[in-house]
Amino acid sequence: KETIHVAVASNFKTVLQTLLQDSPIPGIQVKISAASSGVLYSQIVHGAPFDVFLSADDVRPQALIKEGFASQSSLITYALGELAVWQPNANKVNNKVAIANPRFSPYGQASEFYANANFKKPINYVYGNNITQAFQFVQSGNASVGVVAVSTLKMAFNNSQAPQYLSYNLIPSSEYPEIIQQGVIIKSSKKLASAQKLMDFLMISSTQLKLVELGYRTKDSNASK
Amino acid sequence: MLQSDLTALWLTVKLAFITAVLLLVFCIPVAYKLAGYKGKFKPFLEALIAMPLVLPPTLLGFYLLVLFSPTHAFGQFWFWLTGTQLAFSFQGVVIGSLFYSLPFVMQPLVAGFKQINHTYNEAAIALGLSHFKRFFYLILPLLKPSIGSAFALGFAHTLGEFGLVLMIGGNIQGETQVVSIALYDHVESLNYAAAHQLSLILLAISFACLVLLFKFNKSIVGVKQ
Amino acid sequence: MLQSDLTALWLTVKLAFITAVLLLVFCIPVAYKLAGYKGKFKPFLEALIAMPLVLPPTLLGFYLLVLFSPTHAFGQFWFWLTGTQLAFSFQGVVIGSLFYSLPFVMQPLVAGFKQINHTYNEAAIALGLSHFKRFFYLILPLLKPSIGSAFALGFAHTLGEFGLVLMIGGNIQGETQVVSIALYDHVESLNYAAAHQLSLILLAISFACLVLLFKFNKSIVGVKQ
Amino acid sequence: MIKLALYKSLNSFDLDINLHLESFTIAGIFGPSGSGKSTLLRCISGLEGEQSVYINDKSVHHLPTEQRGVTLQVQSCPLFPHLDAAGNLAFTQKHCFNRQTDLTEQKVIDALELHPLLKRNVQSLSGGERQRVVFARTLLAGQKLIILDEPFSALDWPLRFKTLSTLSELAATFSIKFIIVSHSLKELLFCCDTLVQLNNGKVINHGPSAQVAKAIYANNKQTPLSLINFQIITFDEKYGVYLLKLHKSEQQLFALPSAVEQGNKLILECEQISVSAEMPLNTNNSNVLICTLHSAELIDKTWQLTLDVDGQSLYCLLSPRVWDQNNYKVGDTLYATIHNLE
Amino acid sequence: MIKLALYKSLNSFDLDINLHLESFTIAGIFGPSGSGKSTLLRCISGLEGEQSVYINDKSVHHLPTEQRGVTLQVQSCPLFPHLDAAGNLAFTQKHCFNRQTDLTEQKVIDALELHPLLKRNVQSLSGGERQRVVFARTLLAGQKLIILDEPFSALDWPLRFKTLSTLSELAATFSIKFIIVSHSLKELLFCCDTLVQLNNGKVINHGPSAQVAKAIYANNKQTPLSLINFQIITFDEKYGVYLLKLHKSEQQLFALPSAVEQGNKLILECEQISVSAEMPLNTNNSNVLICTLHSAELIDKTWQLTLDVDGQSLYCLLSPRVWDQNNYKVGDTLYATIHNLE
Ligand SMILES: Nc1ncnc2c1ncn2[C@@H]1O[C@H](COP(=O)(O)OP(=O)(O)OP(=O)(O)O)[C@@H](O)[C@H]1O
Ligand SMILES: Nc1ncnc2c1ncn2[C@@H]1O[C@H](COP(=O)(O)OP(=O)(O)OP(=O)(O)O)[C@@H](O)[C@H]1O
Ligand code: MOO
Ligand SMILES: [Mg+2]
Ligand SMILES: [Mg+2]
Repeated sequence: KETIHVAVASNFKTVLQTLLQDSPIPGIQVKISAASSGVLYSQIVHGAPFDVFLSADDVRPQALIKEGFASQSSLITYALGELAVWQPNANKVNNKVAIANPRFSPYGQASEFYANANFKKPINYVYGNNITQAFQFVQSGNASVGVVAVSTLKMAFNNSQAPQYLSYNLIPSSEYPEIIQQGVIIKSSKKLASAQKLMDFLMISSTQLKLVELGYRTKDSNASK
Repeated sequence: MLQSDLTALWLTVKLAFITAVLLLVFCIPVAYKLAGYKGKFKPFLEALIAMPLVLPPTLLGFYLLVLFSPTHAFGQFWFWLTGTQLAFSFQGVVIGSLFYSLPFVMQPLVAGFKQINHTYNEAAIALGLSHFKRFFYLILPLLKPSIGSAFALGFAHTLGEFGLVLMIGGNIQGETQVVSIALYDHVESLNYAAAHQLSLILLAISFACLVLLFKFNKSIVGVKQ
Repeated sequence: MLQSDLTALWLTVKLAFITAVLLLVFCIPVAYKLAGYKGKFKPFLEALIAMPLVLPPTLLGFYLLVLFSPTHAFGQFWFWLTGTQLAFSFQGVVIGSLFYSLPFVMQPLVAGFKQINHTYNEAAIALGLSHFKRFFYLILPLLKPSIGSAFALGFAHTLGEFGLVLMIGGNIQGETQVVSIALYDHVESLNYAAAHQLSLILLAISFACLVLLFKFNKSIVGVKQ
Repeated sequence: MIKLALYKSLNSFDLDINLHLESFTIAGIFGPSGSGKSTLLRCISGLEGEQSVYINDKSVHHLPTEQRGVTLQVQSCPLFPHLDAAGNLAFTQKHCFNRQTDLTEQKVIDALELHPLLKRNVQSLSGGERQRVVFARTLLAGQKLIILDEPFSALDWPLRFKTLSTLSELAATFSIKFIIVSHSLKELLFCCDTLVQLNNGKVINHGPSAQVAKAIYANNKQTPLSLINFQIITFDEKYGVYLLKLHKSEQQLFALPSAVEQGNKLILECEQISVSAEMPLNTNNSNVLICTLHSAELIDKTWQLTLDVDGQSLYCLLSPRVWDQNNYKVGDTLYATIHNLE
Repeated sequence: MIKLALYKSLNSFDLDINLHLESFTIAGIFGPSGSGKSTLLRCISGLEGEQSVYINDKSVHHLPTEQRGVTLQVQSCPLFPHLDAAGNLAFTQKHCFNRQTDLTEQKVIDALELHPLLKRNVQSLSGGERQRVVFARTLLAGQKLIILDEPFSALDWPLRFKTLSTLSELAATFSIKFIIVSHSLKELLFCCDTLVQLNNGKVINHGPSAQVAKAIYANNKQTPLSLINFQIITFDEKYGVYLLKLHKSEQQLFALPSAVEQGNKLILECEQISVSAEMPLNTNNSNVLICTLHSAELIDKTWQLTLDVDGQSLYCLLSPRVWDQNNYKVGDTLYATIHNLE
C-alpha cells in the first residue's frame, strides 16, 4: 500500500475520514494533516511534504498553481459549502451573530453577504476563526444566532444525535455567493498516481452523493439546479 | 499601517498591562504565603499553579467559552452582577489572560521569595517591625528583581497571547481584536507584507517597553546589591 | 482512548522534557553571564531575551517555517549538514520550542542569579575556589529553587505549545502531532468527549510530573535554607 | 522588670532558665561561646517559640515581637542592603510603631558620630562602621528595653568604650534599659549594673555586677575583683585626681576621674593590689590601705587573700612560694598597695 | 616573603601602602575600626583590583585568587547555607586545587574540637561555633599562606586563646604562615611574631611584635609594654615556677610557666611594675629588680619612667602628684617591683 499525505482544511477533515472509512481506496493509505487552509498554504509554499491539498476555498489552490507549487491539471472543485441560519435557543440570549471571518474564509464572506441583506441592522457580528468556530460560538450559547455550515450541523448531529442540530433554516444557495472548495495535487509529490486516485475518488458520483448527505452541495447538484 | 492595526496595538498593550498589574496584585501575597508554607501539600499547590500552562491556550479558551456562556451558572452570575456578557468582550479577554499568564507571574515570585535571605527578615522582626511593614518596606524592595521579571513575563506573554483570545474574543475590532489576532488575519489572508509590518511594530514597541522596564528595575536594585 | 492520542501524549512529554533540559543547559551559563553583566546594554539584552514571548506563537512558527524552508539559506545549510528537512520533523519542532520557551527558562534564572547573596561567592573566591568550582558547587546549589522554577515553566509551557507546532510541525502523527494539536483536532471535529478525556489525562500527567519536580526541588534546598 | 521561665531543648544541652531581674538599667549577660546567650535573647524578644516571658509585670508570651515593647539586635545583625546607611536609619524611625522615646535620627547620628557614613552603600562599610550603624538603627526603633547581642565585637577598645559610654548616657537621658550580651567581662563591667552568668543553658549567677563578677572570677578560676565604696572629699584641680576616703576608717585614696566616674564603687582587680607586712615607703604608689588579713584560701594553686578594710573586702593573690616565705597569719595587719588607681 | 605597593582611594582617605614583610610566621595587622585592614587583605588576596603584590618574590597582581597560593577568610565570613558544618569542610577539602599542606578534615576537626558540630545545620550554630567552623574550613583550603580577618571576634577569651594556641601549633607543624587582623593587641601579641600597625590607610609601624607593640602603646597614648630577655635557671617543681635570671646582672626573677612559655621574652605591662626608692620588704611580690632611672617624660598628663636594667628598658607610670611627692632623679637607683609574674 502506498501512503499519501493529504493536507486538509480542518472543517473537511472528519468528512474525508468518513468517506475513506466507508469506501477505502484500494492500494492507498491516506495520512491526514488538518489545519486551517491558510496555514496549510504557507506550509506547502515552504516545502511541506504533502501530496494533496484540499482547501476550504478556491483562492489558495489557485495561488499555489500560479506560484508553481501545484499542477493546474489536478485542480478539482470537490464540494460547495452550504449555509444555514441556526438559532438553537428560541428566546434570544443576546443579539450577537456568529459568522466565520469574512476576511479570509469564503464561508465568512458568504455568511456576511447573506446576513447583511437579511438581518435587522445594526448587526453585532462575532467572527469565528473558521466556520466550525462560528458554530461553537452558537453552540456554547455565547451567540444567539449564527450563519453556519450545514456540514457542521450534520457532523454535530452525528456525534450526539441531539435534535437541536437539526432545527436550522437552510439558506437558499441563490442568496449567497458560491463557497467553492477546491483541491490540487502538489507538484513536488513523488506519488502523483496515488494522489490522482484520491482526486478521482473525491469526484466520482458515489462520493459526491455522500457529500450531499453530509451537508455539502456539489458542482453537479449545482448544475442540476 | 491600517487603522485597525493601530487599534489592535493599543488594545494589546492595554490588555497586557492590565493583566500584568492585576496578576502582580494577586500573585505577590499568594506567592509570599506559598513560599513560606512548609506543609506537605506544598508541591501540590505549586504544581496546581503551573496547571494553566499545560493546557494549550486554544483548549483553555474553549473551556472558558463554555464557562462564560449565559447557559452556564458562572456566565449567568456574571450577567446578574454586571449586566454584561464575558465572551467577546474586553473583560472576558482580561479574565482569560489572567488564567493564561498566572503561572508566569507566580513562579518567579515564589522562587524570589524563597531566595530572600532569612537574616534580613529576622533582623527586622527583632527590630519590632510589624508583619505588614516588613512585607511592604523590606521584603518587596528586596524582591524587586523577581517582581520585574514576573511583570515582564506576564506582560510579554499576554502580548503574544493568541489561541485563547481567538477562542473567547470573537475577533471584534477595538474590543477583542488584539495584535496577535490581527497578525493571524493577515497571514490567513495571505497578506504577508502587512503581517511583517505589524509584527515589526509589535516587536519594536514591546522591545522598548521591556528595555524601559529592565532599566527601571535595574536602577532601583541592581546598583545597590 | 485513541492510539493516536497515546502517541501524541508520549511525543509531547518527550518534546517538553528535551526542550526543558536543552534550555537549562543553554540558559544557565547565559543567565549567569547576564546577571553578572553590568554594562549599559544590560536592559537591551534582557529585553531581547523576552522577545520570543511577544510574537504570537503562530507568527513565530510562520517565520521559523520560512527559515527552515529549503529555499532559505538556513534550511539549505541544515539539509547539507544532516540530509534532513527541519520543517515537519521532530527536530524542527524541538528547535521551535527552544525559541518559544527560551524566555520562560531564562527569566527565572537571571532573577535567581541576581538574588544570590554576594557574600557567599566572595567567601568562596577568597577561599581560593576556581570560577568553575564555585559555579558548579556553590552557585548552582544555591540557585536550585530558581532552576526548579525554570524547568517547570519551560516544561509546562512546551506541553501547552500549540500555534508554533501547528505551523512548523504539520500535524504529522507520531512525528509532530503533539497533544495540543490532537486536542485542537478533537475540538474542530466537535469530538468534545475525546477532547475532555485527553485534556484530563494531559492535566493528570503533567500534574504528577510537576508535583514530583517540586517535591524533589524542595527536598534538596528547602529544608536547609 | 523582667521575669523569664524558659525551656528549650538545644543541641548538646537544654536551655532551662528561671530568671527574675527586678530593677536594672544596663544588664549584662555573660557566658562562654555556645552557652545559650543568643537563644535566651531570642526567647525574650519572641523570635523563639512560646516561652513564659514577663516584661514590666506583663506577660508577653503570646505577643508578637513588635508588641512586646522590646527591640532585639540579633548577633551579626545585617543592614538592609537595598538602602544606604542613612536609609537604614530613616527606615526604622519611620516604620517602627509605638515608639516610646523621642530619640531622633539627628540625635543618634550626633551621639554616635555617624555623619561621614550616612550616604554610604552598606556593602562598602567596614565591619566596625557597620556595627555602629546597626546600633543606631536599633536605638531608633524607639523602645525602652533594648537587647543587644554582641553589639560591639568589631570595634577596637577605645571606640568600644566610647560607644559604651554613649550607651550609658542614652540610658540615663532617655530612660532606656539595655540588656547586653558579651563574652567580654571587661566590656560588661564597664557599663552594667546587673550581671547574669550563663553556662550550658543555665543561669549560674545573677545580681549586682560586682558580686556576680566576683563569682565569675572564682568560677572561671580567674582572679576576683574587689569593690570598695568611697566618699569623695575633693577634686585636686592641679593634678586632676580625686581625693577619696573610706566611710568608716577614713583612710584616704587618690583616684583618677575614670576610676571614680565609673560608678559609686571602685572596681579593683587583684593584679592592682599587693600586700606587705610593713608600710611601703617612697614608692610611686601613694595608695596604701591598712587592712586586716581576714582569710586565705588556696584556690587552683594560688593563695587568695581576703583583706578586711573598713568592713569591705579586698582580694589579692600570692604564689605558694611567696606565701611560704612570708608568714602571714589571719588577724595580721597588712598594708595593701593599690596600683594604677591614680 | 610579602611585598605590597597598594593604592586605593577609599571613602574618607586613601589606602596607600608600601610594605615588605621579610620573614614571619604569624603576622598581625592592627588598627582601629575603619583604618583599612580589611581592604588591605582584600588587595593581597586579589579580591580587590589590580594592585602590586609579591608573594614569595613572585608578582601575583595579574593572578586570580586561587592561583596566588593564599587563602583569605573575609570578615564575618559566612558558611555555605546549602551544606551542613561537615559539608562545608568537605566542600573545601574537595574543591580547592593545589593544596599545599596535608591537613585533612580529620586533623582539623580534632585540633579544633569540632566533633559535636559536624552534623549541624549551619543556621543553628551559635556565633562562636560558626567562627570555629569557618576557621576550620579556611585551613582546609590547604594553602601555606592564610589570611584571617577578625577570625575570633565571637569567641570568649579562654576559647580564643585556646584556638590561637592551636593556630600557632598548626603554623609550626604544617609550616603555614598566617596574617591575622584584629583590633585587639592582646590577641595579636599572644601569637604574632610580626606586627603591622595601620592608621587611616597608612602603615605607621611594622616590625617585630614587641617593638611595634611598644610604639603602638606610645601612639595610642596607652601604656607601653616592657620586654625583658632572660635565661632560665631552673624549674621549681614544688611551686611550679621558673627561676629566671637576667643575662648580664644576673638578677633573679620567679615566673609562672604561662609568662615564660609565651616566647623568649617577658612581656610586662606598665601596670605590673611599681617603683620605690627603697627595697620593699615582706611583700607578696618577691620579684624586685634593681634599676637605674634612665629618663622620665610627661606624656598625656602622666609621667612615664624608663628604667634601665641590664641594658634593657622597663616602663612604669607615675601620676604627676606622686612624681612631685617623690623626688626621683635621672641616674637614681630605684627598685622595680614586678607584680603578677609569679
Ligand atoms: N536551632 C537550634 N537547634 C539546635 N541547637 C541549637 C539551635 N540554635 C542554637 N543551638 C545550640 O545551642 C547552643 C547555644 O546557642 P546560642 O546561639 O544561644 O549560643 P551563644 O551563647 O549565643 O554563643 P555565641 O557566643 O557563640 O554566640 C549552641 O551549642 C548551639 O549550637
Ligand atoms: N568600596 C568602598 N568604597 C568606599 N569606601 C570604602 C569601600 N570599602 C571600604 N571603604 C572605607 O574604607 C575604610 C576602610 O575600610 P576597611 O573595611 O578596610 O576597614 P577595617 O580596618 O577593616 O575596619 P573594621 O575593623 O571596622 O572592619 C572605611 O572607612 C570604609 O568605610
Ligand atoms: O480552512 Mo478554514 O476552515 O478557512 O479556517
Ligand atoms: Mg550568640
Ligand atoms: Mg574590617
